[in-house]
Amino acid sequence: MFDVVVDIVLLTFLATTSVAIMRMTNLFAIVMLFGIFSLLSAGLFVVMDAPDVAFTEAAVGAGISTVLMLTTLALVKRSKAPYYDEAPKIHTAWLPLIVVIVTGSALIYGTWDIPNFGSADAPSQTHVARFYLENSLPDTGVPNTVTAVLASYRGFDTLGEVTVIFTAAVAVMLLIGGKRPKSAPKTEDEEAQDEA
Amino acid sequence: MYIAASLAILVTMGLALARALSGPTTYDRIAAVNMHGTKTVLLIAVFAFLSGRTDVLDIALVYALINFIGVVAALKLVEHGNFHTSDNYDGDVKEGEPK
Amino acid sequence: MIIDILSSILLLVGAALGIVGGIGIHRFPDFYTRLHAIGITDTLSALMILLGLALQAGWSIAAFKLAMIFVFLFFTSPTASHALAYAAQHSGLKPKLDQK
Amino acid sequence: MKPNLILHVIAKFLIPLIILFALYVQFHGDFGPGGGFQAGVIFSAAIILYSLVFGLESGEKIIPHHWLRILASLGVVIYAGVGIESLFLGGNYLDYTILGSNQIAGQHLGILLVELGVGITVAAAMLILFFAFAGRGRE
Amino acid sequence: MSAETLLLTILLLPLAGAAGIIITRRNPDVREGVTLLCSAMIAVLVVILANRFMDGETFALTLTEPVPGIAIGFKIEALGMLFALIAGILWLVTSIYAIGYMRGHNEQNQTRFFAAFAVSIAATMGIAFSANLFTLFLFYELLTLSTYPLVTHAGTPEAKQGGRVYLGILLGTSIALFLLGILVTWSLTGRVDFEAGGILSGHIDPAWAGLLYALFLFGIGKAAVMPFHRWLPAAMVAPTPVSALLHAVAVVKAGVFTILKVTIYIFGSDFILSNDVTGGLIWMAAATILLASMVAMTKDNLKARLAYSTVSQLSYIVLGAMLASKAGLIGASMHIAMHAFAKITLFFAAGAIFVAWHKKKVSELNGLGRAMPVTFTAFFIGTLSIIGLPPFGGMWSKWYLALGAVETTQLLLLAVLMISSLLNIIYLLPIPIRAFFSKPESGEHYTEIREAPKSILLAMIITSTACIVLFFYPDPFYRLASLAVGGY
Amino acid sequence: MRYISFVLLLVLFWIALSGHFEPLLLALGAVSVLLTAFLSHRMNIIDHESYPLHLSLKFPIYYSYLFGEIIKANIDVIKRILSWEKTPISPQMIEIPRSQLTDLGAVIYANSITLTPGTVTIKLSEDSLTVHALSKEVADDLATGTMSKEITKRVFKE
Amino acid sequence: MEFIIGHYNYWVVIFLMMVGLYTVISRGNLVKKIIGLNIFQVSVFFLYISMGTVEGGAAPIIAEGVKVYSNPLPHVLILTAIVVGVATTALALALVVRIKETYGTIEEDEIHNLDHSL
Amino acid sequence: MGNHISLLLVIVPLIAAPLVAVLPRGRLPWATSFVVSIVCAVFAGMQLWSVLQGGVISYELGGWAPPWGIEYRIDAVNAFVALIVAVIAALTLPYALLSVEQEIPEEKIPTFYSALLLCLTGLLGITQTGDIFNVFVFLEISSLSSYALISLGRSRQAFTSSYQYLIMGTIGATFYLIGVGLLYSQTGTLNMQDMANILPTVLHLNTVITGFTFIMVGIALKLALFPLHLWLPNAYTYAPTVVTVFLAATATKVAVYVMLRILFTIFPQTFTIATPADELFIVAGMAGVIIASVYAIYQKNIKRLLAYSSVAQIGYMALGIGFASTTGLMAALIHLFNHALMKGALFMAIGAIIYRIDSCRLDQIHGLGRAMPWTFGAIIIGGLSLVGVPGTAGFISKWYLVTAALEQSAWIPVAVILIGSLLAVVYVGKLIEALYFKPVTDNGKVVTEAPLMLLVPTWGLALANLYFGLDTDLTVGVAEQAAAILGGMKP
Ligand code: NA
Ligand code: NA
Repeated sequence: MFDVVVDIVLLTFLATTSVAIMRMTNLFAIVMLFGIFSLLSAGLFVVMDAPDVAFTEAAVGAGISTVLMLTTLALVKRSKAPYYDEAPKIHTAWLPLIVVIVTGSALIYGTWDIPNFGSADAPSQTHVARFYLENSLPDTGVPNTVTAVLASYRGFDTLGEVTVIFTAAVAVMLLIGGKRPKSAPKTEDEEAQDEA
Repeated sequence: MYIAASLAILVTMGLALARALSGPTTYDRIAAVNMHGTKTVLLIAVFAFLSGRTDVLDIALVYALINFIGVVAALKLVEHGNFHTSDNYDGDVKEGEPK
Repeated sequence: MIIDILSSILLLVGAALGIVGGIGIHRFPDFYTRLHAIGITDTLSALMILLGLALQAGWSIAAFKLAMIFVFLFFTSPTASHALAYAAQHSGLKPKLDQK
Repeated sequence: MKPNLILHVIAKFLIPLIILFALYVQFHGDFGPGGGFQAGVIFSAAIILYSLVFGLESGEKIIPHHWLRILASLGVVIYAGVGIESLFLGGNYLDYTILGSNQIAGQHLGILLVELGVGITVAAAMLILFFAFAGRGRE
Repeated sequence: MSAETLLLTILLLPLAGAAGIIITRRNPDVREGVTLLCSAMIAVLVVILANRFMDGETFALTLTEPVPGIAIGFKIEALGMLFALIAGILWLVTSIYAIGYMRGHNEQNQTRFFAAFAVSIAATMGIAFSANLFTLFLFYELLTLSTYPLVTHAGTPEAKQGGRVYLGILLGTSIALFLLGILVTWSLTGRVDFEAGGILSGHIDPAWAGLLYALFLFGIGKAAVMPFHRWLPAAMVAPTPVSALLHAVAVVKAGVFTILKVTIYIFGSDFILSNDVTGGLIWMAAATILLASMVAMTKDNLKARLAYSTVSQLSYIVLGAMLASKAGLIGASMHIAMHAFAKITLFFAAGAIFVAWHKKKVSELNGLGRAMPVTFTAFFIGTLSIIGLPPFGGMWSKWYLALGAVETTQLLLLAVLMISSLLNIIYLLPIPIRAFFSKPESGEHYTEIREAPKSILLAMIITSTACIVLFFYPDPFYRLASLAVGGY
Repeated sequence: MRYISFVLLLVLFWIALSGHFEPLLLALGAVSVLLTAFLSHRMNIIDHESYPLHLSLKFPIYYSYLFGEIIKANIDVIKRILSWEKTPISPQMIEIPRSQLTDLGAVIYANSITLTPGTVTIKLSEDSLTVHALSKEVADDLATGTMSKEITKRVFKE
Repeated sequence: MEFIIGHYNYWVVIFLMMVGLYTVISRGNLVKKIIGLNIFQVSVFFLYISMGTVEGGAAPIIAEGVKVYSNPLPHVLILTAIVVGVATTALALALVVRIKETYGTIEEDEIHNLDHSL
Repeated sequence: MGNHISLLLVIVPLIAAPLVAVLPRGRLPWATSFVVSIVCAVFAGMQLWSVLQGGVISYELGGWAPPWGIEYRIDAVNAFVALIVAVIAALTLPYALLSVEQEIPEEKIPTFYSALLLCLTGLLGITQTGDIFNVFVFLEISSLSSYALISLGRSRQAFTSSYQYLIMGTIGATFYLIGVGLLYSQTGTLNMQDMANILPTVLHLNTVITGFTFIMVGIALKLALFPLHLWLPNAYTYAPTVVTVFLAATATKVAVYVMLRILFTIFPQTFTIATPADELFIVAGMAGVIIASVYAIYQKNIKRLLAYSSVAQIGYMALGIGFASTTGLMAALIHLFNHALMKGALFMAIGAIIYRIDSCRLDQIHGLGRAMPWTFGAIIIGGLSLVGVPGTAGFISKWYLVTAALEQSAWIPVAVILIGSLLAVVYVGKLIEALYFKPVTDNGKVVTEAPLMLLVPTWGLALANLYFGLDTDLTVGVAEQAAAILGGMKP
């Protein structure tokens, strides 16, 4: 029960943070709040008994992502103060609002008959998952079932995951690796007219 | 006891979050964010003992580390505006050995 | 037994200090004064909680890790506070000063 | 005030410990939370901290850029290579059982190796990312 | 040479010719040599093939079958042979004419012109010998595409506009309607082969057959049944030899030929007659005959007048096809030939007038007959053949068409044919009469004879003579037409 | 010598973290320690600054002093926060002389001020520190320079 | 009531998702959109982990005396998803840097006014 | 080797990618990639052959039996798609040599080829796997590399296009992830086959229906199914030529494949037909065909013109899927293959023009057809195929599509397909008119025919358009088997 209370409180914090991020305009503050968001998420993952996920989210979301965002801010800030402020919006976004409402409603509809949070007899707990919990130690000798599944049963996914990270490195090297080019890429401004 | 401590920390986190949201200045927010991060570390630490799994402390450690690096990075950004100029000799304080 | 009591006291007082700091950041009138409130939560509160836990852990890996956590927090928080204050002043945020 | 000095001192003290902590996470993923991925990130965090405190140039000198490229590639190749090794030994791809004298030993070795691959690639890739962003804007 | 080889040679020779034309583009004399040689060989080969066919030799050849029931294949049958014969012979004549015309006119891009011309003939031959609707459709589209550069040859804005209309209507109708018709046929019967007696009988609800026939009738835009006739006058921006061959023979005849094929070999005339498939549609053809003639009367531009005349004449053939009676079909088939020879003569003459005197309008021709006696004599012969007066070939086809109308007791249609002939007289006959008998307009003095270049004259003489010869000796075409009709 | 002590420290750290004594993990630990040492060497961070052995005995003394200050300051600020009336604060911005001879000393001074609730160093320049203080009392107390003297006395005095 | 509590988690998660999604798809600052994307993705992580949570369960690290564990499979999947997320974020930020370098702005509206490409 | 071929098809490029990234500059990275692409094509061919002979291949990765481990499960459907991807790669790479040297800065070339191989890895990985989550991982590998590759285009819009694609692609992938999660919550498995066995018992649940919807929307985004296509025209227009060629011919095809798998393997066909999914596909397909074709007509940039045409072609595939019959699926699969041929040929030919004149604007290419007759020829063939002229591959696809529509007496789709062809006539006509019939713009540049390295692959694809328009044993034969496996329900 205590878990549930912490869970609910942290979720509420998360919701509040996310709304704040959505409404703020100062990018620096947004990035800092995003760091909080990630830390809170990681805390929640701990409470939900997912320490590996918490570990990763803390290191990646709050750590690497935030640092990368800060380095980006250094490169994209305005030349005049206020350095990190977003420009005011020109219009109200009705279409996105509709999309979001529709999507959200669909999800609520979809989770209507999903097994209750924490229920142990849900299909997701009884089929493959039970096999892992029962067999990972005898099969692999690894007590941490997450590691066993990650590296062995679903090791191929993890190979894909490493490849994804490698891809990101390749992509970023292609984009901003090396020194900045002396001349900006050619801009075919006339191509702008194609849009019309 | 752990539960009481956890709840108290949660309350503190809530207060910090409230300040982070209400501002009014950016600096209020960042300060609140930092406080919030510290409290999260403590929460995890307490939680590790509450659940009896002290290996979760690794996570708290990582949190603290990440918080540290995050603050250093934010500081670097605020002070230099970039990440490549070295601050060894341009500050008010000279680096040096104690005489 | 004594250790348990001591650790409980440390934990609860530490946590309570956190709340006090939290109240402080809402009672104090401006950014600079709030920094002082945050200072409480960052120093004494954290220290007491971690110490309380360490007492529970005894001489173990856990205690060592708690010590490491403390080291991180102890050096990060003032650095952050100072950096923020510097940046705030630098950007022209005026403190509300006592006129007496 | 610039907190350089205190930062320098603290950073110099902490960085070796962070690196060692990363390696600890790397090799103890079997028993607790963590593994190659988290280890790689923490390792890179140590170097990032170094670069933030001691300047980007110094950070880049620790592991030269072409070595980062090679390491990022190496991790993937180690991982995929373990799979190829299983093929050569007559098993299916990534079947670690065949790598050791018995199933547990084989699985253990396989997991250790692939986690190592993950750790290397992640650490190198994260550093590539950081250096690319942080170094952008130097003329 | 076996019949297969012969046929493949006829199909491939023009393509080889096109390649040869491109290769020899640097030397116009050699290039024209290639054109002439190629067209002469085709003419000879087609005649040989026709003879062997009439001797009873026949065959079928399937190249590939990409979709079950959908093959690329060829077959010789009477109607196709007739069409091939006309096209083969007239290509030779037109080639002779075109060389004179293009040189006399110093046209640009002659290589492209002759190459595209050759490809068009290959496409026409492909249409003629198709063993099924699919193959026919393939070559039908190839013909459209290969003639597009010819239509837009001049490169002027009007030419391009004309080309767009041409391409738009022909591709549009063929893809949207014709192809759909083929698809429906295939989905009903599982095949699209041309077969004596048709393939649809028993597979389609007769009530819907009319609709399917309409898909073909309008889908085959080359037949120029109103309201899809606009491409034909638009295509008159093309150089005259193009108009001559393609819009008196190859393209338009490919259209009506296809309608005949569909009528005879897909629907089957028994099926059409017994179920009155074409009952309502036939009036579209009748209306086209009359309306186009009326429009023709209003046109001062000579080629435009001829173009509308063609629209009208094509619907004779369509009408004959839709009558679906023996006489009607024979008349329609023969009209392909008769109209081809007559109309090409008229176009040749129009081109000659343009080359020699740069005149395009009917109203400018007063008295010109004195300067161009040969040209206007040929024009006169062509006119009379179109009107259907003896002793010219045109009489036979009109005769059988009328017979068809009588046979099916469609007396109203007979009236249409009669009225139309009257209209023909009104809009065509005044042209030679003005030329010979009216006074030249002020400022014009036709004191000397100035005809077009000799090759043009030669071509005109050949075709106009043919108009007469075909009155006395229509046998080859008649035999082929009745063979086609007798097939059921 | 420094390297040996450094490696020893790392070994202890590893064992403290790991707690596993299987041969494989010990071997991996050895490799890890060596790799860490190698990288630290490359970073040139094994020096007297990171492991200021020459000050190592003096820091604990100073920090125990500081710790007392922190507790005192905490109590003071807590009182102000929890006071019933309108928060009894009188924020001040004061400049105090730097008075430390060395940079390290100045840094430690500034940091200590910040660590003590009620005062935050805002700026450190060549000859002075700008400090924000929560109350007049704290400001006055700081202005006496006691802490500065303590640093000089406990850390740098030979 | 049990239904409400049992699903509370999902509903907050859905709310988070929608806040993230809205931030992504409504026009604005390119960096902020990326942060929105991150929030969106993290919320999906919660969806997965919520499915794997078992009342009274422990982290899926096999230990003596522990009977009930939470489901390890969603954890594994989400570890992969987190990695994918950071990879995407890095790439997106790199793009934003290049956009800033060539357009001089990272506001969607302003870029749209420049050459209609967003 | 045996079954390992199915695995090596993915692993060979996966290992090659990091190796290529560290190769020195020069032509070695290209050569390595080229060899890899050939190897993949050969493997893909062998795999298809073996599937056609011996039925389904199941490969247990890690030696763990499904559903515990990840399984590769290959039948005629994915073997066919894998072959398309691999063959296009093998044709793109020889083409890439010169084009890349011209368009990509020298120091980035090894990394570029690495990214290209990663993209290939991702696409092949998606087609091979029998695990619904593994699809997501490889989808991301291909997507991330695509974003990077697209951003390498030389105008600044390349960055914004890539960003736009990234945002929409990531939303799509996340939707997919949500869907997979919801399905997992009710089935407890990730193995496609296993899920297919379990799903029929839980089909009535909201969770399952929503999961299905989210997966569909997510894939539709990656697929650029109208009206979720907004990223595609920009991405194809501003990407480097080689990237456009490769992606246009492969990426959306793989997305279609995933769609088919979900709709017809994982979910029972009855479910697909019972929900409005099939009707929505038909509506979206029709709208895509018409609207995108009309857009194509008004484009002044050739690449963009072809890109809009791609959106229209995706509409045709959606129609085939929407008919949910054997013939419809056959049509979709055949068009999958044929569209790869035609768009490959066209983009390659356009690339040859760009290689010579450094522009792809319609008003810059006037009269070039005469200077570059071979390139022009390939464009004509590709264009005719796009229109669906008989004798070309495009005709075969449309034929089956219309047949599928006629089977269900769906007259409106029939009309739309034919109108779509007409609109294609117009935009292809515009292209050909500009290339051949407009007078050359005299800008002092002497344009010559493209180099052989560009022409040979271009013509390889152009001739394939003709060959597969006449001999359909491979396409129709395999598509028939594949459609039977997917098992359309309506006759
Ligand atoms: Na302080
Ligand atoms: Na339905």
